[in-house]
Amino acid sequence: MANDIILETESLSKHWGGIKALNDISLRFHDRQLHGVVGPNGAGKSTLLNMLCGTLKPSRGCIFHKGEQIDGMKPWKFVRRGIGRSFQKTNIYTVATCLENCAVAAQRRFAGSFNLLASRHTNQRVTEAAEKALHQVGLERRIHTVAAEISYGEQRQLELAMVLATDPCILLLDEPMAGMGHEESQRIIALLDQLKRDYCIVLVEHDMDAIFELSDQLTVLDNGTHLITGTVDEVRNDPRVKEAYLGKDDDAEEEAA
Amino acid sequence: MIFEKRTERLFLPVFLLIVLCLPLFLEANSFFVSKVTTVLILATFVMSLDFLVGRVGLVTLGHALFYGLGGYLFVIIAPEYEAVNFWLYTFYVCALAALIALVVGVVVLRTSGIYFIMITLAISQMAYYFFFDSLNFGGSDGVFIFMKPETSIFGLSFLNLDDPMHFYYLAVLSLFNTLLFLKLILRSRFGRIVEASRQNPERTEALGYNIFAFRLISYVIASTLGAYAGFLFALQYGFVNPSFLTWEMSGTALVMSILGGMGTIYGAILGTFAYEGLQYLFEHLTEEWLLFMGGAIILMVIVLRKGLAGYLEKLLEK
Amino acid sequence: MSTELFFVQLINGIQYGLLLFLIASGLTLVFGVMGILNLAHGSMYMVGAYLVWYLVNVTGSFTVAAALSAVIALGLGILIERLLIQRLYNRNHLDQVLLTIGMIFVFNSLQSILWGNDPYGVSVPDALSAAIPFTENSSYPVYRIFAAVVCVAIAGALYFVVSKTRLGMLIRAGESNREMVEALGVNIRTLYTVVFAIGVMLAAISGIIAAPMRSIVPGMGESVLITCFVVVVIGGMGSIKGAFVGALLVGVISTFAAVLMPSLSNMVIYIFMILVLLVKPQGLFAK
Amino acid sequence: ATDPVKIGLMLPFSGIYAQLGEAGRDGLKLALKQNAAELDGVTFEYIALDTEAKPARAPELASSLLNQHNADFIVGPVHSGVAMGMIKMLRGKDTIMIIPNAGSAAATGPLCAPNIFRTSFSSWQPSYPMGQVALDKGYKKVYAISWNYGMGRESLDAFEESFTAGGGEIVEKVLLPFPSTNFQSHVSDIAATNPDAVFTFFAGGGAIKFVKDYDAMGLRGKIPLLGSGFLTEGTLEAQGPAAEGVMTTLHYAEQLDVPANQAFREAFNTEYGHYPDIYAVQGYDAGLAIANTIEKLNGDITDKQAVISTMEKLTIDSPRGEFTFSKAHNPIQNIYLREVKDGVNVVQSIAAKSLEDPARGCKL
Amino acid sequence: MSNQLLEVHNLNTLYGRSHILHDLSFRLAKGESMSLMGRNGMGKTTTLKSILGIVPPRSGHVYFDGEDISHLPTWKRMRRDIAYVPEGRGMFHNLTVKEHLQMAARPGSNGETKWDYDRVLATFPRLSERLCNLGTELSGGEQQMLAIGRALVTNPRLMILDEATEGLAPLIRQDIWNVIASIRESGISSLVVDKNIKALKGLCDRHVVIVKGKVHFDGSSSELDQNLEKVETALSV
Ligand SMILES: Nc1ncnc2c1ncn2[C@@H]1O[C@H](COP(=O)(O)OP(=O)(O)OP(=O)(O)O)[C@@H](O)[C@H]1O
Ligand SMILES: Nc1ncnc2c1ncn2[C@@H]1O[C@H](COP(=O)(O)OP(=O)(O)OP(=O)(O)O)[C@@H](O)[C@H]1O
Ligand SMILES: [Mg+2]
Ligand SMILES: [Mg+2]
Repeated sequence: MANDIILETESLSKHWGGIKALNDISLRFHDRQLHGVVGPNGAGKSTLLNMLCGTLKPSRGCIFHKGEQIDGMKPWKFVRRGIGRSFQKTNIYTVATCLENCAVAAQRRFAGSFNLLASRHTNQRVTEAAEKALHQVGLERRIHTVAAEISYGEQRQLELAMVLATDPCILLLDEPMAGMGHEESQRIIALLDQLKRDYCIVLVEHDMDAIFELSDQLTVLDNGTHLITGTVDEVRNDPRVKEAYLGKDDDAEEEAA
Repeated sequence: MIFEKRTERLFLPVFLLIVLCLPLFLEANSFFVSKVTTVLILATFVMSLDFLVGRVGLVTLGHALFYGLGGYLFVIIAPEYEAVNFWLYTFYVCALAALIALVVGVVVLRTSGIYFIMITLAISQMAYYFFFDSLNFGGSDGVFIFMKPETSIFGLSFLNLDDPMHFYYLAVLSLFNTLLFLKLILRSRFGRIVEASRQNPERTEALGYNIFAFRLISYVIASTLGAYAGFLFALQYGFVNPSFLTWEMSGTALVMSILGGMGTIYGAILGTFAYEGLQYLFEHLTEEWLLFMGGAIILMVIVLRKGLAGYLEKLLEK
Repeated sequence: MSTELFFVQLINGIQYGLLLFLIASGLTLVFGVMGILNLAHGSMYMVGAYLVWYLVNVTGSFTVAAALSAVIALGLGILIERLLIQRLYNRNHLDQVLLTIGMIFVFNSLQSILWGNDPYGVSVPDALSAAIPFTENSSYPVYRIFAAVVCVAIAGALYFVVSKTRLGMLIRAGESNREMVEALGVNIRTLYTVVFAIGVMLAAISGIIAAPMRSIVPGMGESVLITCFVVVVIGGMGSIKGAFVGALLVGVISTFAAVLMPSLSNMVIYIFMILVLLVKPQGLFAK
Repeated sequence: ATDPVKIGLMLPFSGIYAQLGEAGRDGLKLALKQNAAELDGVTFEYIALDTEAKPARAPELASSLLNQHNADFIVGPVHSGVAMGMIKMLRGKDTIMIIPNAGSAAATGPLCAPNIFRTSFSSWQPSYPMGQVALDKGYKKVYAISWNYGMGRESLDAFEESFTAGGGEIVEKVLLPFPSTNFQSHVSDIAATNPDAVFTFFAGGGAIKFVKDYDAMGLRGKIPLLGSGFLTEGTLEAQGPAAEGVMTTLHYAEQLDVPANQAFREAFNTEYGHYPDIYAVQGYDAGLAIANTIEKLNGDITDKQAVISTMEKLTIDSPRGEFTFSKAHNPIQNIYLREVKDGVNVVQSIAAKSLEDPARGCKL
Repeated sequence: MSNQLLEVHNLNTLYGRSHILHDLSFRLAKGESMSLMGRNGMGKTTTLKSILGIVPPRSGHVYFDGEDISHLPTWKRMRRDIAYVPEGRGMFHNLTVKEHLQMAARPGSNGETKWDYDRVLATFPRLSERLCNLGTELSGGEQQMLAIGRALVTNPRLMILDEATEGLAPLIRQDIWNVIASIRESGISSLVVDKNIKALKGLCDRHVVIVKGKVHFDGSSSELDQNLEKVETALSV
């Protein structure tokens, strides 16, 4: 069961005018695995995620969820199928409290969003789910703080909490750790490590430590094309990847120091 | 609790008390009874706009379309020389208005922001020209409603629309019902998503909500309430004119609701009464009332950051 | 419609469109590019027309009156921005609506106090009062050709400044993120004051140019306001090119509609706008 | 009499029609002031409300004058839509309503009422005689153009009625949306149609624009321009030379050679510092109607029935010439043919003598 | 003249009622580059914004090149040759990449134009392929490059970078460090906020760690090494 293909793309492409952001990408994402996606800036990672969650329509190619073709559907239908995504650029309700942010995310699961009369505060399950998500990312101190008033890094945590609150079975995460401090990153890594036992996670990150530690499979994109997909070790030692992405070796940064 | 703010809990009972008792001090036939009735009806209209603009986030310059339609729909469907049942025709008018709002909503909600403002404006202007040019519905001069509806339910009649006092209380009732209804919606689960879609539509969609549906429902609700207010207004004087659905009418309502404190719902009452009160005052003080009115508006925008409601909250909150 | 009449009407339409662009030009700058919702734009148009009428009577020369009026309008623009608009940049757009509606009231009232409510007209300056024979029983006034040329010139200049110069980039950047522009060391306050004032001046200039062709009456500002917004929106916010094309389209369409189906002609531009927005929800030239 | 007689004014003092409202008010006040001596001590109190020409506010303002201020006479309005709102409130009430401008046919037609009078005109009156004038001048084909609203439509219909009855042909009848003033394309259309003459109803800013466009496109002097008199009322100065030769019919002309007119014009000028226009005349006549009625009743206006029957029988010595009220309370008056010469509406002839509105639909 | 470029004295900054910076002081010498570290929400960004006047401090002074700039509006401070790369990048949604660079470009106050349009494109070749795209159409990393490029073309004496390398791929991140290093060599000072201690240690002369709006550590790289434990606890836990 563990390795069921849950999401699949077939020669997915996205063009903007002359720019080929993504070209002929065919990938398979397995249930209960963390699939890392890396690549230089502008390689098309966010574009890929945007298509997987329905906000962008592919120029060409198809997307299959559990064998069913889903490209062309409205974005909100993707979410209803359990595909949740976090944004690279923080995208939250800035004037609402953190709890309310997550409550909006959680409410859909417990139905009744078209209920015009029942109070929003009476559904215990929504509140609980929202609180749980905030705990998971470590924002428990900020539950009642308005989102505009928390720092950038904390907003990144909230961003992730909101996806978790939708309780998706596929998590598409776009650089969740960017902007977070060391400590917070560690916490998220631990969280993802735990979550990947139950979910399919597609993780885009530039934090190599995290990616290498977490990924079951790793895909490298470069300039819109698919470079390689494999286990961490396969990818790490691939010369093309070193050249295009990692640089001379992993500890390049230290060397500069 | 529907009323979360202290200000609301203080202001609304006081206001209710005042409007309920006001007629005790006035002659039944006096101008002030009918004037306050008009303002109450207008406040109902402004409130529906405040909900749409301030809470749903759909800024429109075409809301008067429904204000005018409320009256015109009645003129169109009711027989000219026969007193029809008020409740039944209220239902008819509202149902028809809702239906129209649904169709209009499906079209206009494809756009957003300034484009939404303009497309709603365009549709209301078209309706304006339609009635302005139509010979059947009185054209530019408007039409009269000759017979006021009777109000019996199962043969029992306790409300006489020809009596200004009765009409006054009907207007009070309508305003407070609208207020309660809107407040209830905003507090509801539906309201949560509606507000989320205003603050960040992209995110809300990414959380799995079909924001179009939420907006459409809200649009229909606000429009129907607006039509109801317009229907009452048309009944009050028995007169309908195409100018009821001009963009100036929408604009004035917008001004009242911003003045009151956009998005606070109860601010609509403050805004409408303040605007009408000031206009009455200046008109009776000076011929150049427009100058003073403009000056007062400018002053209030500069001084009050969040409208009159915001000011009130600053005084009462905490 | 005969081909001859068709061309005559086409020219009428283009000329009307150009005039519309002229009136809308200030609005495109202030609203489309800077993102300030100035409903009192029409009032500035009115002020321009009344000023030039008044000054022509005082000075006796259209040129002098026009120049003076434009300068006064510029000053007025600076004053308005400094005293009022500037306080609202950090606030909701709707507060700008409220403020500028208040301004409409004030301007209308001042107009009636200062200049009365009679309708006025300005005669075409002598140098431009000739007419060119056109069809067998009609001719085309030189002044209208002159006005069209001014419109095209202003359109060109505006397009160049906004989309090609550094100044234009700064203005656009300010609409997107004021704080960031200031963090690049640009005095955005003064910049916006000046640009807003230029927008006001453009409105006034269009009032000045239009004065000899139209009537100067109370409420003239509001009647053009909506049409200007239609033009800007059809073209797409922030696009000068769009506003220009939008104005020409509106001009030509409403001219033909006026002849072919007069009773519908006011609705036609609204129908046209709705169609445009349904196909392109962001206007014709949206980025 | 101790209590002042209360006169409510419901006129536009701001917006497009402000000039008309002010003129009407000034005329009215002048008339009552001039006649004060004969009214043995009756004083007047004015309550002026600005209608802004907005129909939506009309019932409310009328109710204010009626119930709050208890006005004895209500003079207004200018705008037909506002008139409808007022009539709705005032019809059948005790207070007398005198319309000093709005031409709406309904006011003295289907909606006529004992307490509603009009000192101006019905939209039918100024235009109907022009049909005959056009025929007399030998015009066979006429292009008719106006705004698509009550007054515009009714004016064209009235012209058409007499013109086609006499064998003329309306080659084109154009109704433009009100208040659009984009006339250039229609002027081109007129040039292409090449009719014998053009008949129009426009007023105010639209009138100026139309006459100017007509001239600018070179049609003046080639195709005669006829119109209901409002085309050149209060607008001549702004139209300048473009208006030369325009022929119009109206119930008044500035240079009208009637003794009352000369006296009125001078008195108005001394009072207000400028000469009056048609709208001032109509307001003045409303004032005369009130003053004469009070005079006839020796200052006692408590019996409203008496007020109405007195007013009905008045002969008003107006600057436009004497006139009386018809059954429907519309003036029976002369209509003059005028032509613009050197910037003045010069009276050519009386186009129709003591013309009475047909008052279709009135059951009085 | 002192050789201090930037001096911050007793800054106190509040958002509404919440007191964020408490008597914050530090100095930065000419040509020196400094890092500002701290956990999320400790006030790093607030410090930078207070220095630039984007958020006005309640009290305290900021001296630049010996001159008190505390009362100048933001744009005048920037004209003293300060450049700012904000967190979140501050792209203009209606300007193309090319225009971003063109609009910002100006010589430094001493008339120098070391950094110009071409040099930025040479530094970030990725951008030259995207010249006609709008700022917000770029990928996250491309935006970061553009934000840095836009700061560089103002030819500053002090570069302030908030979350300098957020969202950049390892190779590019390396490039940015190199750029900062080369900036430093050419005498431009920099004040860098980033979470990558390792890189910062090698790159910066001085390091300031902020905890809850107070300076917790202030010292050179070698001092940092000695107090590594203290610093690391401040940055985690
Ligand atoms: N709306 C758009 N219009 C035009 N080009 C776009 C648009 N969005 C993205 N692109 C281009 O597509 C390419 C891929 O962008 P994408 O955001 O997917 O990159 P990425 O791999 O996520 O990079 P990063 O790691 O920097 O976030 C980029 O070069 C970008 O400039
Ligand atoms: N606009 C604001 N209103 C109220 N409080 C704010 C506001 N902006 C920031 N804060 C608060 O100020 C504190 C410091 O925020 P700041 O953004 O300076 O942190 P930071 O150190 O830059 O964090 P990060 O690494 O996450 O960007 C935080 O606790 C935050 O909640
Ligand atoms: Mg990305
Ligand atoms: Mg920060």
